[in-house]
Amino acid sequence: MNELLALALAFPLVLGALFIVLAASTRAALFGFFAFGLFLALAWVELEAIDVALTEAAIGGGATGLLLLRLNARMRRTVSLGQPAGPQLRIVAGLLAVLVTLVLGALLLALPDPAPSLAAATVEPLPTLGISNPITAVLIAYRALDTLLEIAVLLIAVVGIRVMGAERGWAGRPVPWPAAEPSPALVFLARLLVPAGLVFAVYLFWVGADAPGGKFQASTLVAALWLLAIMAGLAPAPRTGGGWTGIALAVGPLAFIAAGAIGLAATGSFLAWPEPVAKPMIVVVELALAASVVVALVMLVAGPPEPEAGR
Amino acid sequence: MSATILGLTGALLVGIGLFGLIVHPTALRKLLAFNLVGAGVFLIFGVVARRAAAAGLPGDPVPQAIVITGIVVAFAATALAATLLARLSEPGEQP
Amino acid sequence: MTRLLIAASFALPLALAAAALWPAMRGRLLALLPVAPLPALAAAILAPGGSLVLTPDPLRLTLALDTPGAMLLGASALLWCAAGAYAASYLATSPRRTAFAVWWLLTMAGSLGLCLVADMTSFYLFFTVASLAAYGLVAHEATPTAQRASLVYMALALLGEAFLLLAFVMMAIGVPGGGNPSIAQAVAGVATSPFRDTILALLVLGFGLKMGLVPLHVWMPLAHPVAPMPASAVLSGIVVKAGVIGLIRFLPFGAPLGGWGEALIILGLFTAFYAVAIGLTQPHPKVVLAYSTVSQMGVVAAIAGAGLVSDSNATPVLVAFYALHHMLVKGALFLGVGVIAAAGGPSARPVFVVMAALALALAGLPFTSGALAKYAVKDLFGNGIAALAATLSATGSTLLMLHFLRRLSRLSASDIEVRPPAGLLLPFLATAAASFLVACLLLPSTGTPYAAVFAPEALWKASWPMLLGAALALALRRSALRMPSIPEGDLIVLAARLVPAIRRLADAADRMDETLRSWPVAGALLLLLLLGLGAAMQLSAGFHPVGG
Amino acid sequence: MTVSLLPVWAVLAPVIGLCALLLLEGRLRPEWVAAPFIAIGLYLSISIAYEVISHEASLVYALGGWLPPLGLTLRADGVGAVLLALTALVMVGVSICAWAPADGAGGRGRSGFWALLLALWSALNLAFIAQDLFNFFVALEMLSFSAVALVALDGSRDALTAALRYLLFALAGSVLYLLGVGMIYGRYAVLDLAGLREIAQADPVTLAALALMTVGLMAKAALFPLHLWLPPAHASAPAPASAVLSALVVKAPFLIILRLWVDLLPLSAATAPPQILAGLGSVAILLFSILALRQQRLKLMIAYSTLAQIGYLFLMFPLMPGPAPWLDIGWTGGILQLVSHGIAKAAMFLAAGLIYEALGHDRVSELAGLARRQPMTLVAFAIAGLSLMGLPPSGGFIAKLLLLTAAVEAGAWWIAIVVLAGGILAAFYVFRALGSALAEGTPAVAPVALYRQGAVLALALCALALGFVPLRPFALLAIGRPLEAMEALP
Repeated sequence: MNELLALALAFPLVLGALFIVLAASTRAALFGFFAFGLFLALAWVELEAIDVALTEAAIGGGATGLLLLRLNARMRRTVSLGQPAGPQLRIVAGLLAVLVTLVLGALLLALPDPAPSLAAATVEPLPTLGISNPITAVLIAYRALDTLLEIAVLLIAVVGIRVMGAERGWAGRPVPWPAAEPSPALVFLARLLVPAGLVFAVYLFWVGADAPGGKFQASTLVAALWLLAIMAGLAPAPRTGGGWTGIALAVGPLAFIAAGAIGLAATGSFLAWPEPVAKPMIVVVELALAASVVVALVMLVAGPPEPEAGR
Repeated sequence: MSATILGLTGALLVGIGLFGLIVHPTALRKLLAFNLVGAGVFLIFGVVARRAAAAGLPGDPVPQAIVITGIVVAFAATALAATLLARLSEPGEQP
Repeated sequence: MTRLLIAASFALPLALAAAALWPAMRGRLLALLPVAPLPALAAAILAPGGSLVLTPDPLRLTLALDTPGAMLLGASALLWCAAGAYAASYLATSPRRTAFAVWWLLTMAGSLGLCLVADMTSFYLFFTVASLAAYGLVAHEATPTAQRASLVYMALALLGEAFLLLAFVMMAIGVPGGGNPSIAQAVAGVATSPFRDTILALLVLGFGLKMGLVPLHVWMPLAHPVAPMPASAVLSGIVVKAGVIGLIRFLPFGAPLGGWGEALIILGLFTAFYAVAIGLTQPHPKVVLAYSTVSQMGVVAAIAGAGLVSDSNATPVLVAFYALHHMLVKGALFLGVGVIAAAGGPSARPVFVVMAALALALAGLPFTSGALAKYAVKDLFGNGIAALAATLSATGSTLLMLHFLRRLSRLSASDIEVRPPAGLLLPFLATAAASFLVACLLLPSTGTPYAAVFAPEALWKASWPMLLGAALALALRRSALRMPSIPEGDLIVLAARLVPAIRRLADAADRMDETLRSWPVAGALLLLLLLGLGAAMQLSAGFHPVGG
Repeated sequence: MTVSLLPVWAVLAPVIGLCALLLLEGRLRPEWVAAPFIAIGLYLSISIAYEVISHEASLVYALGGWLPPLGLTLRADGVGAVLLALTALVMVGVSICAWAPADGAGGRGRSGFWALLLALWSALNLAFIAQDLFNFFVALEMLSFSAVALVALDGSRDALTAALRYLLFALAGSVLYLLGVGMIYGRYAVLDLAGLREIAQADPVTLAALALMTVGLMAKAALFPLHLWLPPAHASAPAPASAVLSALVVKAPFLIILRLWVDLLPLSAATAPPQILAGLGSVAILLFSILALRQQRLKLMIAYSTLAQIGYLFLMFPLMPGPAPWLDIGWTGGILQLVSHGIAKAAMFLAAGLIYEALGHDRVSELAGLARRQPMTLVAFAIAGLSLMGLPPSGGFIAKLLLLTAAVEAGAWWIAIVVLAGGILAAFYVFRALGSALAEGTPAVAPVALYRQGAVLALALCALALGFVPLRPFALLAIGRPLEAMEALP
C-alpha cells in the first residue's frame, strides 16, 4: 500500500523534473515547478516528516515558485551564461548524470540496516526544554548555532539583494507588482485570505513547540500573506534602509544571542536554556526570530529597492 | 520500502537536475535545475531520516531539522540569483 | 666593532636603497654610490676571521668572513666604490638615475653579502638579491635590445636559482636537525648523500649559469654590453663572481667525488676556448670583453675542478685569488672603454696604453696581476694534458685581447679636442692601479713567494703562450681570413627558434582556458571529477562492502 | 584542550555587528558602526591565538552544553588559531584601506560593503573552527552569499554577470557537499569530526560521501578545472573585496577538505587520490601562471595568480606520508603557503586597487611613471610579489622550501619541478607589471591618502616577516591533533 503511494509520488516527481529540465518554454517549466513542489510536499508527508512538508510547501514550492514566476514576468530578455552546449557535450553530460544517478542509487541501497539514529538522543532531553516536538528542539537547542546563523544567512541575502539594486534607489521601496491595477478578484481573495491565514499562522507558531509546525512554517505563511496583500495593493512593500524593517531584521539574531548570554549566566553554558524558564524563553526567541524571518522573506521576494521617482 | 523508492527518486532528481544545470544556457533554467538538485538532496536526507525511525518517532529529527535549515538557505540562494537575473535583464542599463 | 662592520657591509647599501622612498633623498642617491661599499671595504681589511650569528637556533642566520670571502669582499668593495664614482659622473644627467641607483645599491648589497654569509638560506637570499637586482641594471637603457637582453637574463637567472634551490633542499635534507644548516655542515654531507650526483649537477648548472659556462653563457654577451658602462663593469667584474663564490663555498673539496673534478675541468677549459673562438668574430669591444669574461670564468671553473681532483686545501683561496684578479682587471677594462669613447685623439693614447696592459693581464702578462694569478694556480693542474690546456688558454686570451684592442682603437671620440672627464678617468685609473697592487699585496696569502713569480723561469713560462698568441694573431690577420658573422649570444639563436613554439603553447593555454571556462564543459568536468575521484578512492581503499 | 567562549564570540561578534549596521542604517556612518566590531574581532582572534599558543591546547566549546553527536562544538586548534589570526590581519588591513569617512558618497555601496565584510568575517571564523559537517555547510553558504554580493557591489553588468556565474557554480558545489553530508549521516548518524574519526571506515558509502564533499568544496575553492567563476568575479569586485575574496574566501573550502582528509579519514599519501589532487594542483600552477602572464589587466592577472597559488595548496596531500600527517614537513609547508599567500595576495589586490584609483585604469602595459608617483604602493606590490614568486625573504619562500623538501623526501620529483617552475612563471608576471610601473612616464595621478598606502605596505611587510620563521614543522600547527572527542561537560 505504502509502496504504491510512494510510486504514485515518485512518478510525477521524476516526470515533473524531466519536464522542468527538458521543456522548451521557460514559462511551462515554471508552472511545472509549481506542480513539482506540490508533489514534493506530499512526498514529505509520505516520509512522515510533517514539519518538512510544511516548510517545503511554504518555502520550497510556494515562495520559490512565486519568486521565479515574478522574475519571469519582470525579465525583459533571457540572461544566458555562455553558449548552449553542443550535441556531443549534451550526450556526455547526460551519460555522466546517468552514471552519477546510478552510483548514488547503489550507495543508497548500501546504507546500513538498521540505520544508525539520533532519534532516541533527541527525545531524552525534551522534558528539560519544556517542549515535545523534537525537531523544534534540534533547531532551537541542540543545533541552535545552525539556526542562528541560518537567520544570518537570510540577513546576508537581504543585504546582498539591496546592494544589487541601482545606486540611486538606495533606501527606496521595491517595485510594485504587478505594475498594473490588481484585479478585483485578487483583492477580494486577499481580503478573505489574509485574516484567515494569520489566524492559522498563529496556531502553527504556537503548536510548533509540541506538534508539527513552528516559527519557520508560521513565518512563511505570514510572509506569503503579506506578499499577497502587496500584490493586491492592500499594503505597501517594506522600505529598505533603516526604520522598523531594520529593527525587525536585527531583532531575531540579537534576541537569540541575548538568550544565549542569559543561558550562560544562568547555567554556565552559552545558548543553553535554563530549565524552569526554558519554554517561555524559547517562545520569546522564536517570536523574535519569526519577525526577522517574515521581513527577510518578504524582502527577498520583493527584490531590490527602486528609485521612488520611477513610480 | 517506500522510503527506498523515494530515495531512488531523490537520486534521479539529483541526476536530472545536474544535467539541466550543465546543459541549459539560460540562467533561469539553471536556477530551476539547481532547485531540482536541492530537492533531490533534501529527499535523500528525508529518506535517511525515515530509515532511522526510532524511539517512537516516525523519523530521525536531526536530518529533518537539517532539511528545514537547508530549504531556507536554498530559498535565499534562489532569491539572490533571481535579483541578479532581474538586474541583468534590464535593457541597456550600464551604471 | 668588527661585527658592526660586517653587518654594515650589506646593511648600508640596503638602507640607502630604502631611502629612495623618501623624496628628499632621491636626488642625492647617485652621488652617494661610492660611499655605500666603504663599510664592506673596512670589514674586509679589519675583520677577516670574524663571525657573527645574527639569530640563534633554529633560524641560524650566520655571517662569517674567511680568507677567500675577505679577498672577494674587499676587491668587490673597491670596484663598487670606483664604479660608483664613475656612475655618479656617467649618469649624472640620466632621467632614470634614481632607479639606476636603487638597482645598483640592491645589487651591491646582494653581492657583498654573498661573501659574508655562512648559512644556506642567507646565501640563497643574497644570491637572489644580487642576480635579480642586476636585472634592473641590464634593463636600464630601455631600448629593444636591452629589453631582449634583460628578458633572457631574467629567464636564465631564475632558472639558475631554481636549480640551486633544489640542490640546497637536497643538501639540507641530509643534515641532522634539519632547518637552516650552515653551508659547511651541508657540504660535509654531500659526498655521502644519496643524491650526491644530482646535487653536484644542479650546483654546477646553477653556479655555471651565473658564471656563463658553455652552453649556459648565452645571456652574458647580450646582457653585459647593453648596460651603461659602470654597470657593465660591475656585472662582468662582480656579479658573475656570485657563481665563483658558490663553487668555493659549495664544492666539497677534499672528498672523493669520482669524476666530478675532471668533468668540471673539461667543461671549464672547453668554455675558455669556445668563448675565445666566438669572441674573435665579434666587432664590438664590449661584446668581446663579455666573451672574455665567459672564457676567464671557464678557467676559474677548471681551477675549481683541478682543486677537486688534486684534493688541495688551498683551492678556495686560489680560486678566490684568480677571481679577484679578473674582477678588478675586467672592471677596469669596461670602465676604460667608456673613457676611450669619451677621449679624442691624443688624450686617448695614454689611456690606450693602460688598457693594453690590462687586456694582456688577462692573458697573464708578466708583472701584472694576471701573471701572479696564473702562477699561483698552476700547481693545481699538475703536469698532464689539463696543465697544457690551461697554459694554452693564455694563448687564446692573448688572441682575444689583441682583437679587443684593435676594435677599441676605432672607438675613440672623433673630435680630437675632447678630453675624458675626471669623473670617468680617475675611477678608471684607480681600478687599474688597484688590480696590480691588491694582487701583489695578497699574493702571500696564496702561499706563493714573490721571488718565485719574478724568477726568469716563471717569466718565460708566462710569456711563451702569449708570444704564441701574438704570432697567431699576426698570422690570422695576414691570412685575410674572413671571420664569420656570429650574432651576440651565439647559441641563443637556437633558443630563439623556440619562441614561436612557446607562443603557440601560450595561445593553446588561452584557448584551453576559454574552453574550460565555458559552463557546460566545466559542469561536465565537475561530474567527471566526482566519478573519477570517487572511483580512485574506492580502488585505493580496496573494496569493502559495508559489513554488519 | 581548554574550554573557552572565545571561539563562540569570534563567530557571533561580527553577526552582532551586522545587526547593528541594519539597526543603525541611515543614522550613523557605516564605517563608524563597523569599526568597534572590527576592533573586537581583532582582539578576539589575537586572544584565541594567544590562548592556544600559551596552553598548547585547542580551545573548545560545546554550545548550550550539548555534546556531539547531538550538539555542536567549536574548536580552535593550532591551524584554526593561525587562520583566525590571518583573517583578522587581512580584515584590519582591508578595513583601513577601504576606510573613507571624508567621502560623502553614501548609500548602497558603503553600507553594504561593511555589512558584508562583517558577515564574511563571521563565516570565515566559523569555517576555520567549526567541527560539524553541516555547520561547515552553513559557514560555506554565509561565505558564498556575502562573497557573491561583494562581487556584485560595483553594479556594472560585468560585475553582475560575474556574480551570477559565481553564485550558480558555488551552489552546484554546495549541493554536492550537502549530498555527501547526507550520506555520512545515513551511514553513521554522526556529523561531528572527532566523533566520526573514531568510527569512520573506508567503505563505499563513506568514500563516496568524502568524494562528494571534496569535489563540491573544490568547486568552491576554484581548483582546476572548476575555476570558471573566479577570474571575472575577483576582477570585478571592488579591490578591498577582491583582497578578501582572493586572500581568505577560497581558503575556507580548502581547509575543510584538508580537515576531511586528515582528521576524518586519513588517506594514505601513497594512494591515488592524494596524487590526483596534487596533479590537478600542478596543472593549475602551470596553466594559470602562464595565463596570468598574458592578462592585460592587473586585477585579472592577480586573479589568475590566485588560481595558480590555490594549486600549491593541493600539492600538500601526497606530501604528508607519516602516520601523523600534521607532524610532517608538508603539512607545515602547505599551511604556511596558505597563510603567506593570504597576506601577500591581500596586499597585492589592495595595491592594485590603489593603483586603479590613482590612474583610473589598471592596464598592465600603461603603468609607466607609477614608481615615481606612488612609490609606497609599488614597493608593497613588489614585496607581495616577492612572496608569490617564493623568493627570500618571504613567507612564500619558506613555504616553497618546505614543500620542496617534503617533495624531495617523498621522492615526488614532479612536484618539486612544478613548484620550481611555478616560481619562475610567477616571477615573470610580477616583473612584467613591475617593469611597466618602473618605466619613465608622467601620468595624471589622483591623490591617494597616505594611511591607505601605509596599510598596504604594512600587510606586505607582514608577508616579508613570515620569511623569518624556522624551517621545520611547527609545533603550533599540530596543536589539537589527533582529534579527540569531547567527553564531559565543562
